[in-house]
Amino acid sequence: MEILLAIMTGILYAAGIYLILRRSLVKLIIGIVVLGNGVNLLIFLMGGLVKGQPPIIPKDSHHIEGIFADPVPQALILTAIVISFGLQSFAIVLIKRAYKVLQTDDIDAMNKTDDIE
Amino acid sequence: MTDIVIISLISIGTLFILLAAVGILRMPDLFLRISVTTKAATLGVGMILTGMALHFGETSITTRAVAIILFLLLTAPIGAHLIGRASYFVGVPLWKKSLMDDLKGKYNTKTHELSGEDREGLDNDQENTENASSKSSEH
Amino acid sequence: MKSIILTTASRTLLPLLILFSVFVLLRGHYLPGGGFIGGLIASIAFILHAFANGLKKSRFLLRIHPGFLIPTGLLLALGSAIVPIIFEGLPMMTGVWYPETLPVIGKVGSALFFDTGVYFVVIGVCLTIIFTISEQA
Amino acid sequence: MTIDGFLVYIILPILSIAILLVFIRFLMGPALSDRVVALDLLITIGIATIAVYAMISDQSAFLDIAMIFALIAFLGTVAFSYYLEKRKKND
Amino acid sequence: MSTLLFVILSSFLFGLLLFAIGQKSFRRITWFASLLPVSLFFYFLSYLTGTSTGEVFDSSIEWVPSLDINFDFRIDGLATLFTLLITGIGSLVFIYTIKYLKGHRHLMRFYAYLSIFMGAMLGLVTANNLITLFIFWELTSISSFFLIGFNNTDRSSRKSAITALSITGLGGLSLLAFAVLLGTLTGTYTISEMLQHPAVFSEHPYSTYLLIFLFLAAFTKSAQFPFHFWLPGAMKAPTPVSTYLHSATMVKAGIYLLLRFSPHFSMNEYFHLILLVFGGFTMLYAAFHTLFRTDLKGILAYSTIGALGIIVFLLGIGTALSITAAIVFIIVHALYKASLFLVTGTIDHQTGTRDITKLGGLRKFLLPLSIAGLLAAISSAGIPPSIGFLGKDLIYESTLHSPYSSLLTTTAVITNIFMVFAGFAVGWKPFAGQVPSTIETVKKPHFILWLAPLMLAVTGIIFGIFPGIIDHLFVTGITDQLSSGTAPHLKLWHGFTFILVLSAITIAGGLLIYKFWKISHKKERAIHRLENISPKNILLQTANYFEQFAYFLTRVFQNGYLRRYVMILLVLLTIVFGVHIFINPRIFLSLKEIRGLEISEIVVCLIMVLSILYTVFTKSRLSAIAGMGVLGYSMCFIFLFYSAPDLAMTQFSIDTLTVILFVLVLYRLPKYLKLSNSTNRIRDGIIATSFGTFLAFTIIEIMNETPLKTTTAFYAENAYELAKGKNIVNVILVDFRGFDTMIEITVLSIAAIGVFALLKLYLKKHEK
Amino acid sequence: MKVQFLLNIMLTVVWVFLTGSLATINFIFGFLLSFLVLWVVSRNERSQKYYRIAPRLVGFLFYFLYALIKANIQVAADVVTPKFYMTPGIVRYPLEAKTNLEITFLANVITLTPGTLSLDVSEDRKVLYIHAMYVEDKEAFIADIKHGFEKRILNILR
Amino acid sequence: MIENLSIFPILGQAIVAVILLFFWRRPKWQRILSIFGSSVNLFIAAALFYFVYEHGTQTTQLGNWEAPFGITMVADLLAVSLVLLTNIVGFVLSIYSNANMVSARVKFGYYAMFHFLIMGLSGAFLTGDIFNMYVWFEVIIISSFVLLTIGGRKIQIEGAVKYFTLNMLSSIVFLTGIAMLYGVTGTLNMAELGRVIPTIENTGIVDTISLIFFIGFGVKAGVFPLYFWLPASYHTPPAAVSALFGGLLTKVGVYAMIRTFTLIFPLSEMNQIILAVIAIFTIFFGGIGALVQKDVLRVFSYLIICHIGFMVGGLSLFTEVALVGAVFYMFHDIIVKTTLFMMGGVFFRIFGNTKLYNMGGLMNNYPRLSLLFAIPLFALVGIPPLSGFWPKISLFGASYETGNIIMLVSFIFASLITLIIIAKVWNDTFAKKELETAKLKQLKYFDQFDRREKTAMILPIALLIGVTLYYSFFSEHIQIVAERIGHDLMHPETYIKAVFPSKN
Ligand code: NA
Ligand code: NA
Repeated sequence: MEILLAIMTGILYAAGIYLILRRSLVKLIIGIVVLGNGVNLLIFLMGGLVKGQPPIIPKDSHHIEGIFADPVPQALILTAIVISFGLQSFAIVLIKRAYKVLQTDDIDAMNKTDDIE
Repeated sequence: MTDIVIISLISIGTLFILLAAVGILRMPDLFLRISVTTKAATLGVGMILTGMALHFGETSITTRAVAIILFLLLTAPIGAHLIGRASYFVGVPLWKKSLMDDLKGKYNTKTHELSGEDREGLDNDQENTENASSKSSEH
Repeated sequence: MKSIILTTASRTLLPLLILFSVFVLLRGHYLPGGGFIGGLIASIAFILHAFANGLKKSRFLLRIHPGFLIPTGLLLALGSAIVPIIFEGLPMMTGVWYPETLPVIGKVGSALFFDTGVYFVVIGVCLTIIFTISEQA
Repeated sequence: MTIDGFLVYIILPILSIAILLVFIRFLMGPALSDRVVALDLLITIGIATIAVYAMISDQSAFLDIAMIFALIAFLGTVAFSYYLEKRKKND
Repeated sequence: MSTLLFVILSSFLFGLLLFAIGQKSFRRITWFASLLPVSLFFYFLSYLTGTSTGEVFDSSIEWVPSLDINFDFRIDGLATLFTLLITGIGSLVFIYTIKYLKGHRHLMRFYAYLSIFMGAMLGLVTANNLITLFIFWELTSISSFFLIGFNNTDRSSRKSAITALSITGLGGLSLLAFAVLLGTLTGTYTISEMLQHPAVFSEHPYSTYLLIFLFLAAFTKSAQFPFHFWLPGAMKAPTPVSTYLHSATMVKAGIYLLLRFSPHFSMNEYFHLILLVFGGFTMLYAAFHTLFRTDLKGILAYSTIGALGIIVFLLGIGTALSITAAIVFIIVHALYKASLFLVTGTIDHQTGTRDITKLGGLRKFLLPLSIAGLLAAISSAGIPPSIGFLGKDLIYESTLHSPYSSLLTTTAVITNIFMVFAGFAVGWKPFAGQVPSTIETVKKPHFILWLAPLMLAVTGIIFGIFPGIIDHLFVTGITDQLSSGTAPHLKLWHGFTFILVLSAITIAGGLLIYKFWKISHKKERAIHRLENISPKNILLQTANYFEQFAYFLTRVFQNGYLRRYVMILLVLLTIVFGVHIFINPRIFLSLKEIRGLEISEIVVCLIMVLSILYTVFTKSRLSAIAGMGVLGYSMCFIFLFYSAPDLAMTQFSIDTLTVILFVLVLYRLPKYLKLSNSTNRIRDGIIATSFGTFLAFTIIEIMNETPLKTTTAFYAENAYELAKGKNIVNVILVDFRGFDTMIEITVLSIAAIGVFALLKLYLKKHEK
Repeated sequence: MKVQFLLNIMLTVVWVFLTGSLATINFIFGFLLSFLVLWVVSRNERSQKYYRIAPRLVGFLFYFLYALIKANIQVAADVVTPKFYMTPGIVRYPLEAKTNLEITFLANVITLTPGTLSLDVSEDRKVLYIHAMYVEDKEAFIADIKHGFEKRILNILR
Repeated sequence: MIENLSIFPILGQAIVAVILLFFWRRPKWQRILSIFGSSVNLFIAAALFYFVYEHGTQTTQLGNWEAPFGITMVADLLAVSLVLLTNIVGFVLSIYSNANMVSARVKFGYYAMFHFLIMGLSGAFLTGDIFNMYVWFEVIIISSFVLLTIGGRKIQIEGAVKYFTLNMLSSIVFLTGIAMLYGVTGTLNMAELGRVIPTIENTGIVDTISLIFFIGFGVKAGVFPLYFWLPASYHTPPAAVSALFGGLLTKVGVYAMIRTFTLIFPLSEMNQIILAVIAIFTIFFGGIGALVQKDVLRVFSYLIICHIGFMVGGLSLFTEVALVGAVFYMFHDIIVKTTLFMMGGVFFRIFGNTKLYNMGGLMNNYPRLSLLFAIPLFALVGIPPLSGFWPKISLFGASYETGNIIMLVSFIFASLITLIIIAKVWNDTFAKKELETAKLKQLKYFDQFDRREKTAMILPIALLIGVTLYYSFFSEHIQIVAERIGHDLMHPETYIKAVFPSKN
C-alpha cells in the first residue's frame, strides 16, 4: 500500500502540475488544490502508515503503547490544509475579480505586466 | 445470537446499498436515479449503523449511531428534493416512457415561481429547455 | 433558492449543527475534533441558513458582522497564549490548567480557550468569505 | 467466521463495488445533476464504510467522521442546486 | 581629529554647506569660496620644506578597524606635488570661475561640486590606505559626472557624463578589486606597508590579476587607449572644469596611482612592458588626432590624452631618469595645459565660439590673453627657456637610455612634433593673423579672465629659467622615493648634444606643420569617417548591441506568460528529482513490511486516479470541481484507513467548503475553452508525468529511512500527563505546536479580510 | 414560548445522545447549551403547537418503516430484474397540509420512501409536485398518500 | 521575561494588528494606532537587538516544551538584526502610508495587513522550527497578496495572479521539502536537524532535499530563473506597499537560504557550484533587465534581482568573510530598496507616472529633494563611502579567498551595470529638462499636498536615508555585527547550543 500511495502522490503532483500549466485560471486554481492534496498525502506518507491505530490515548490509559500513527504529520497536514484553504479561497475570489476586471479566464491574455514600454 | 442479528442487519443493509448503486447506474433518468438511491442508501446505512451499535453495545456509540441516522433522515430528502427540483428546472429530461409531467409549464422561468394551478398546455417555454442536450446544462 | 422545504428544514438544522459544532469543539482534546472542525461546522450551519433563507436573514440572525468574530477570536487565542507570560512569567503558550476536572467539559485550561478562539476565528473567516461572495454573486 | 472476518472479506468488498458502481455513474453523468446525485450517494456509502471500518479496527473515534459526513455532505448538493438555478436565472 | 583629515573633510563640508546655503545667498559670497583652495594651497605649501628632504608626515584616524580601513594619510614628496597642483590650479580655477560663470543659475551647485571634487582629489593623493584612496577615487568620478553633466538640460552633456562615468566606473571597480586583492594577499590596506610584501607583486599567481585591475583602473582614469574617448566627450563641461579635472588633476589620478605603485611593481617585468606599449600607442594616437580637430577644446583634449600617454610611456621605461622626466612633465603639462584651457575659456567667453577656423587676430582685442597663450604654447612646444624645454629634454634622455632606444625615441619625437603643433594651434593661432569677418569686435574681458592663464604660463617660464626650484622641491625627493636609482639634476642647458638636435627637429617639425597644415572641418569630417573603427564607436556599438541583446533576452524570459514562468520552475524541480533518481538509484525497495492490499484501499486509489483524470480532462468547469470534490473525499478515506480521523474530518469539511466556494464564484464565468494546442498538451504531459514518476521514486526511497522519532515518542508519553489531552493530534495543535495554529488562524483571518477587501473595494480614480 | 421550550428539550436530548453521557450534569449542561443555541438562532420564529406528539410519533414511525421496506422491495425488484416495469411520471398532488412544517415533513417523508420524490411546492403552498415510479393510476396514487402519510403527519403536527 | 524575549516582536505586531481590526471603519484612528504601534515595536526590536548583542542568542521554548518537542524561537544576532531592520522599515512606512494610502484602502484593512506582514517577516526570521517557518511564509504570502490586490486595478490583478501562482508553488515546493526532511529525520526543529542531518547515511537524498529547499526559497528570494513574478508585480501596488515588498520580501528568501544552508545543510561543494552559477545568472539577468526598463519602478524591481545575486553569491562562496559580505549587503539592501520605492511614490506624485521618459527636471525644481534622493541612489550603486560599498570589500575578498574570479567579475558587472543604470535614472529623472506634461487631474499632485502630507512623505525617506548614512559613516558598527553573524553562521554549534542548553 505504501508503494501504491507513493504512486498516488506522484499522480496527484503530476495532475496538479498539468492543470497549472493550462491556460484557464480556473484550472490553475484547481491544479493548486490538487497539488495541495498531493503535498498532504506526501506529508502523511512521510510519517509512516499505520492502520487502525489513531494517535488517541485509550480511555483508561495515560499513554499510548505499541504501534500508533505518527501524530506529528497529521498535525502538520491539518495546519497545511487550513492554510491552503485560506489561500485558495482568496485565489478563487481573485478569479472572480480578475474576470470582472479583465473579462477573461485565459491566463495568456494576462501578459501586460511585463511589457517594456 | 446477537452476532447473527448483527450480521443479518449489516448484510441486508449492505445489499440495500448495493441495490442503490445498481439502481443509480441502471435507472434511465435522473429523477428515477434520485428516487432509487436516496432511500435505499439511507435504509442501508441505517441498518449497518444499527448493526454496529449492537456490535459495540456501548451507550455512547449507540447514541452516535442514532444521531447519524437522524441526521441522514433529515438531510437526505432535502438534498434529493433540491437537486431534483433544480434539475427539472434546468431541463434535465424525463425518461421517454414517463406517463405524465404535471409540472410542465408551471415554472415562471424569470422569477422561478411555481404555480399551483392545474391548467395544462398554457404558454410554456419549458419546451425548449427540455430538448436541450444534457451536456449544455453542465456549463 | 426559494424552497419551503429547505427553508423549514434549515430552521431545525441550524441549531442542531451549532450544537454539534460546540460538541466537536469541546471534545477535541480527547477525541477527534477541536476548534477548527467545530468552527467549520458552525459556519456550515449558517451557510446553509443563508442558502435557504437568503443572506439578509442570516445576517440578521447573526446580530454582528461576521468580520467582527475574527479579531474577537484572535484576541481570545492570543490572550490565552499570553496569559502565562503575564501571570506566571512562563514562556508564551504554556498550558495553564484549572486543577479540578469539570463535568462534561473535562479539564479546563488555556488550551480550551485557545481552541475556542480558533473556533470563533474559523466561523468569522468562513462566514465573511462566503457572505461576501454571495453578496457579489 | 468472526464478525471481523465477515466484515473484511464480504461487506467491505461489496461496499467497495457499490462505490465503484456509483462512481461510474459519476463519470458518465451525463448531466451535472447526475454527478451531484452520485456524489451524494458516494458519501452516504462512505458513511457505511466508516461504520464498518470502525467495527473492524475497533475504533469508535471513526464514528465522528461519519457524523460529520452525515451532517454536511448534503451541503454540496445544496450548493450545486443553487448553482444550477442561479445559472439558469442568469441565462 | 587630525588636521589633515579636517582639511580634506573641510572641502566636503564646504560643498555640502553650499547646498544648504542655497543659490540666492551664495551669489553674494562667491569670492568667499575661493578662500578655500587658496588657504589649502598655503597649508600644503607648509609641508614642502619637510617633504622636499624626504620627510614623510603620517596621520591616522580609526574608521573601520575591523576591515583595516582607516583615515591613514601620508604626505610625502609625491603627495605634496599633487596637493599643490590641486590646490594651486584649484585656486585659479575657483577665482576664474567667478567671472567666467558670473550670474549662472546654478553657480552655487558648481562650486559645491568643485569643492567636493577638490576634497576628493586631495584625499586621493594623500591617502595611505588603499581603500580610503579608492573611496576618494570614486568620489572624483562622481563629481566629474556631475560637472560634465552640469548643463543638465543638454542631452549631449548628459550622454557624455554617462559615458565618462561608465568608463571611470569600470576603472573604479577594478581599483577596488585591485585593492581588495592586495589586502587579501598582504593582509593590510596600508600602501606603505605593502612594500614589505614584494613577492605578492611579482611572483604570486594572482599578480596577473593585480596588473589587470591596476591597469584597468589607471588607464580608464587617465584616458589611455582604448579608454581615452570619454575625455573628449568630457569637454562638454564648462571650461574651468575641463581645466581642472580633465587636464590638470583628475586624469592624473591614474598616473598618480601608477607612480605610487611603481616601487611595488619594480620587479614585475610586465608592469613596465605594458605601460610602455599602452603609453606609447596612446601618445602617438592622440597626438596625431590633434591635427584633425577644429574645436579648441577638442585639440586640447587630444593633446591631454597624448600628454598622459607620454607620462605612462615614461613610467614604462622605468628608470630613475624616466621617472624624473615623468615628474617634470606632470608639472610642465599641468602648467601649460591649464593655461591653454583657461585661454580657450576666455576666448569662448568673449567671442562665443571655440571653432579654430573662425578665430584669428584676437591679439588686437585680447593682448594680455594672447601673451598667456603664446607663453603656454612655447612651454608646450618645449622651446627654451620654458620648463617645457626641460621636460622634453628629459623625455628624450630617458628614451635614449632605454633598451629599445631608437624605437622609443622615434615615437617620442613624432608625438612631440604633433604636440608642438597642438600647443601653437590653441595658444597662438586664434591670436595670430587677420581678424575674420565674422568677428567685428570683442569686448574686453574682466582682468581675472586673462590674469589666471597668464599667471600659469609665466610660472612655466619662471620654472624653466630656474629649474632648481622644482628640482630641489620635488623632483629629487620623489625620484629617490620611487626608484632605486638617483635623479639627475635639472638644468636648462646641457650643451650641444644629440638631444638638442632632437629638440630642434621636434620644434621645427611642429612649427612646419603649424605653418602648412590647414585645420578644416573637411579634415575633421574625414577623420570622423574613420570613427567606425575607433574604440569609442566599437565600445558604444557594443554597448548598443548589448542593450538590444538585453532587451531581447529580457523579453524572452520575462515574456508576461505565467505558464512559461511556472514551467521553468517545474522543469527545474523535475531535473532535481530526475538527477537524483538517475545518479542515486537507491530506490528499490527494502521496505520492511509491505502490507497486503485490501480491496477497499484499491478501490479508493482507483477512484482517486479516475477522479483525477476526470478533473484533468473534463470539458466542463463544474464537473472538474465535482471531480476535485471526489478526489478530496477519497483523501478522507485514505486518512481514515491510516488512522487519521481528525484529518479525515477536516479534509471533508474543507473540501465541501471549497466546492461551495468554487460553485458560488464560478457560475458567472464563460465557457471553459480548450485553449492549448496539442503540442503544448503533450509537452506539459511529459513534464508532469516525469515529475510525478521521479517524485514517486524519491518518496519510496525516503520511506526506507527509519528516523528516530523522539518527538513523537515524547508526545505519546506526555500528552495526557503534561498536556491533559488524549487526542494527541489536537494536543499538538493547541499545545505542543499551538503556535503554528495561532499563525494559521491569522492566515485565515488575513485571507478573509482580503476576500472582503478584494470584492468590496473599488477605488475611484483620484484615490490611486 | 412552549415551542421554544420543547425545542430546547429536544436539543438537550440530542446533546445527551451526542455526548453519550447520561449524567445529570450533562443534561443540565445540554439544556443550558441548547438554550444558548436557541437564543442564538431564533429570531422571529413563530410559535407552534407541539402537543400530543409522542404516541402518534411512534405510530407514525412504524408506518413509515413499513412503507419504507415495502417500497424498497418493490423498487429492488425493478432494479435487479433486467426489464423495467415502472411507469414513472410527475404528479400534481393537492396539499391538505398548510404550514411550512407540515409540508416539509410530508415532503421529506415522501422523498424518503423509495420510488417517490418530492420535487417542489407551488408558490401558494397548495400543491406538491411528486415524481413517482409507479403512477399508472394517478388518483389511486394521490389517495394512497392522502390517507397514508399526510393524514398521520397532520395528526401529529396539528 | 527573558524566556519570552524573542517572541515579543511578533507579539507586538500581532496585538497592533488585532487592535487595528477592531477599528475597522476608522481610518484616522488606524493611522494613529499604526504609527504608535510601530514605534513601540521598533523600541521592542531595538531592545531585543541590544539584549542579544550583549548577551548572545536568546531562545523561547513556546509552551514551555523543551526543544525539540515544542516550537522554539531563536533570536540570534542575524535574526534580531533583520527584525530590527524590519521594524525600522515598518515604522517609516507606517508614517509614509499616511500620505500614500487613501482612506478607502485603510477601511479595508490596509494597516492590519501591513502589521500582519511585518509580523510574518519577524516570525520567519525568529523561528527555529522549519515547519513554523513555512507557516510564517504563508502569513507573508497571504498578507502581501492582499496588500498587492487591495483595490485592484487591471494591472494589479494581472501582477497578483503571477505573484500568487509562483509564490504558492514555492510554498508547495517548500512544504514538499519539509515533508521529505521529516521523512528522513523525524524532526522539525532546525537545530536538531542540524545535528541529525550529518548522521544520515543516504547523503544523496539529503542533497536532493536541500536543492528542493533551494528552489522553494529561490522563488521567494527572486533568483534566476525563478524571479519572474517579481518584476511582474512589484510595480503595481501603491508605493508604500511596493516599498515594503521591495525592501523586505525577497530578503526573507535569502535569509531562509542562509539559515538552511549554514545550519541544516552546510553547503556541499556541488551545491556551492549550483548556488554560484545561479547567483551569477541572477546578477546578469537582473542587470540586463534593469538596463532595458523604461519605468523607474521596474528598474528598481530588476535591480532587486540583480542585487540578490550579491547575497546568494556571497552565500555560495561559503566562507566567513563571504557571509559577512552577504549579510552586510542584505542589511544595506533592505534599507536602500525601501527608500527607492518610497521615492518612486514621490515621483508618482510629482510626475503622475513613473516612466523615465515622462519625468525630468527634479534637480532644477526640487534641488534639496534631489540632493536627498541622490544619497540612496548612490548608496545603491555602492559609491563609497555609502552603504552599498562596504559589503563589497568582504565579497570581493571572499571571491579571492576561494579563488572564484568569475564570481568577482560578476560582482563587478553588477556594480557597473547598477552604476550605469542609476546614472541613467538620474539623468532622466533629475537632470533632464522638465517635460510639459499635463498634470494629472485625477491625482493629487505633490505640490497640492499640505504640510502634514508632505512631511509624511518626505520624513520617512529622510529617516531611512539617515540610516543609510549611519551605515556609511559608522560602517564599523555594522561590520562588527556582520562579522559576528558570519562567525555564528559558520559555527552553527552556537545556535544549536542555544536551543539545547541542557544537552552538550
Ligand atoms: Na495544554
Ligand atoms: Na421516494
